[in-house]
Amino acid sequence: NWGRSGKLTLQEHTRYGRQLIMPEIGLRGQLRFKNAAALIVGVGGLGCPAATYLAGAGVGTIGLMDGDTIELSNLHRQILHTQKWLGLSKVDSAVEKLMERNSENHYVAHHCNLDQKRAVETMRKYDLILDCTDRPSTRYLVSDAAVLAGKPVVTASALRTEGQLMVLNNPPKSLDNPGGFCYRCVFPKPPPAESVLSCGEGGILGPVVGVMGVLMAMEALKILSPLHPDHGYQDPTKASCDPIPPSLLLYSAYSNPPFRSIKLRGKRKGCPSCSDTATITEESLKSASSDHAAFCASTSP
Amino acid sequence: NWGRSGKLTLQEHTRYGRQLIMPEIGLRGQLRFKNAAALIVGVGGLGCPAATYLAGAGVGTIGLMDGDTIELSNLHRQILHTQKWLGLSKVDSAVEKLMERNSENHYVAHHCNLDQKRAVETMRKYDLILDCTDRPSTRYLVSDAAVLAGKPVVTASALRTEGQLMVLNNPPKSLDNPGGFCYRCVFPKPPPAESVLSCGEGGILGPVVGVMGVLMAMEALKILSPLHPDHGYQDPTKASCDPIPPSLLLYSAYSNPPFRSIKLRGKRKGCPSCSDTATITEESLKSASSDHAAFCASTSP
Amino acid sequence: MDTKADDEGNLPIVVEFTGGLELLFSNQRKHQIALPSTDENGRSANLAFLVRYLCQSLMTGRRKDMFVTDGTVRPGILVLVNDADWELEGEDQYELKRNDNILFVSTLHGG
Amino acid sequence: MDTKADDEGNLPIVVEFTGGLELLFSNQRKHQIALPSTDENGRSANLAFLVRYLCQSLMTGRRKDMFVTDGTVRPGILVLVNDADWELEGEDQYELKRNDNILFVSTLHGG
Ligand SMILES: [Zn+2]
Ligand SMILES: [Zn+2]
Repeated sequence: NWGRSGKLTLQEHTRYGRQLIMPEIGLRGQLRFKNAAALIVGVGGLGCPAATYLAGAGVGTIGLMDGDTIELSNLHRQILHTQKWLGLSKVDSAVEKLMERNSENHYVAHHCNLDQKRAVETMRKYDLILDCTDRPSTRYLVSDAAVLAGKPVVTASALRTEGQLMVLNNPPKSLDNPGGFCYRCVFPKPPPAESVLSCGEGGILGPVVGVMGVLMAMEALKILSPLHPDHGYQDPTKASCDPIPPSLLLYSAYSNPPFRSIKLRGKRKGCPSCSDTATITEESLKSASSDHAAFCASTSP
Repeated sequence: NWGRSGKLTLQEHTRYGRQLIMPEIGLRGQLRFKNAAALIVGVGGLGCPAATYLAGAGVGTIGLMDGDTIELSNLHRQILHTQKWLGLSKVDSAVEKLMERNSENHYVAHHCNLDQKRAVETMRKYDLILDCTDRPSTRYLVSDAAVLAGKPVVTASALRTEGQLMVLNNPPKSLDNPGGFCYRCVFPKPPPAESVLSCGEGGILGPVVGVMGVLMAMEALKILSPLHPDHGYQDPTKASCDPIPPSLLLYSAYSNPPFRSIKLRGKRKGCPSCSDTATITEESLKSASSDHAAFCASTSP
Repeated sequence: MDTKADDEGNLPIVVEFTGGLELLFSNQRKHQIALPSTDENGRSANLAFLVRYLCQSLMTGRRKDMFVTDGTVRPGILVLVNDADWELEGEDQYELKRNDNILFVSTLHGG
Repeated sequence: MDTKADDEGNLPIVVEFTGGLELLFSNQRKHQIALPSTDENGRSANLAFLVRYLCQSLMTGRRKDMFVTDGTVRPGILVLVNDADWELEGEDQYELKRNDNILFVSTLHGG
């Protein structure tokens, strides 16, 4: 969508040299990054570090979507934003900082929150969605729209001392492929509104959400440049390279061990979003019909 | 050493609001951060994210030590450095960026690499050392000097798709306390030089070293503001709050599960650095006598 | 481990709460408990019984509705049996075994 | 799991390499192997024997010195038995059991 390139400049060879020499990436992987477009929904505590490392790696097109402005209480964890940008747009702040770091990439500013009317259409222009939002309604909307647009999603969240990360719709659902599980497969019903704490209410430690954001960037890079033995690269995890089981990564900063990988059930039969009997369509999403409306009606922060 | 403060300004209350409301931090923890001094040795792929999140959290004094200048191949992972700073000092670049983000903290520039003649003396001014260096000789020097200065160390490293993290000398060795294990307890003999790959040779993915750097910041915050049930805070991990066993955290970006916590033996009897029969002294470190010289002689990058 | 409880026919298990659920249980993440090995009707203790038992005997918070609604764990909570989704293990009919680790994870939404 | 090997009295174990050591072993991190249950002298297979066996039967790289020096794993490599340092388990005298997981970690130095 955004133009393709078949080679790297000398500058790029130098800049990405430390990745280029790795068998996991190589020239093939770097070109995939260069020609890839990732949409970061939410430029806060997760989106800032995720965008920083995707931009560093040379992901050629990075969309940044957020309707918020920067507050002083954001700065401890939203690492692209600085004091002189207080009160101004998070997206504009992020684009400026990312340009300073890597002007080789294109940055696309979306000065809004994810809107159910335009979500699918917007996602179609990207290869991958990073869900860096901060409310349950938007998480269902990101997942539903990404399934309809046929894009994988890296989703994470954090509160207080804990974080969670999943990869959804990977591979994406298509005519040939039933696709990976979606957010609704894991959480078919939304939590009662009164059980949901925001970062403002529960608090959040900067490095906790930071770790999750950087891990999102890593998962995104793995999806954008998957390991392919048939591309002349021998998979280092060959012995365990059966399809990765559906899993949820938990981080708990004060627990020992701090990380835990949880085995999920995966795709849910009759899932209204991703099954072959799905009831959520691009039309129903736009018109906010059915029970979907209950969680997606409010997508403003 | 750097001045102490017993309260927060209104600005600080707002800025750190999301941490202040957490029982793990609270006003007590925030004041500890404000009055703490952390030394970051190496302002590269680990030091940049570690410094970013420590500055965000309000660690009042942050020392930054590095003798290097910025190269284009650093930018994909060294997130404080930008294009216009190419060829200039990493420490100066970092101080400018951290000031933009949080001018409440003091930043102390050390335009040099860690020197065995001044290491102990320098570390005495700080409460905590973050070992963000990139060569074995310096890792032994950081650990040896920190044991002598009586400071805990958060040490991490990364190469290609993997990272490792440990907390050393925690609690610090003192007259009253034998202290935690040190780097030499885990690796009594240095690896043969030809077995050591640098990031330049082996390659490194940005988010891999980034995750390790952010995790270092988290461990640093835990050390600077430990959980204390007797300070009116009930430890959420009470049931498992026996002293945390000596451990090494492994991250492997392409493995499943990606994180593994390894149980280490801990303190080694007769360790030349941290045991009661230690042979490494401030004097021997300065004069580079004994076998120590072999790994610490070269501390320039 | 409570060996006395074992003699009485109780099951020693570990129950963990994360994602804020620990606030309902003495603000403590990890609990070693001795679960009666049979439920109110003399059947082997299963996860449904464990959830009832936790509400009656371990919960200290008042907001029971943050943990259960309509007789089972509320939407937005994952139940893991030895680190696997309980839906892989028979959901609330799963019969508990000695030393099982049961983890309740409330999904987080911050970012 | 190789059940045939079991019948022959071999021990099925998992051996993993990280930190660059995988480059010496077909660039593969995780290996399911069937280790002869006794060593050259008829004694139960221990870690010292495993290290010799790996050098002879599994290593594909030429730089044996990157893995062993002076008859044992080189300095800078941690050996973990079921995720615990082998020094907690008797070092190279530890006798292997079925389904043990042995992890060789080469320390990293980049940053
Ligand atoms: Zn689904
Ligand atoms: Zn020691």
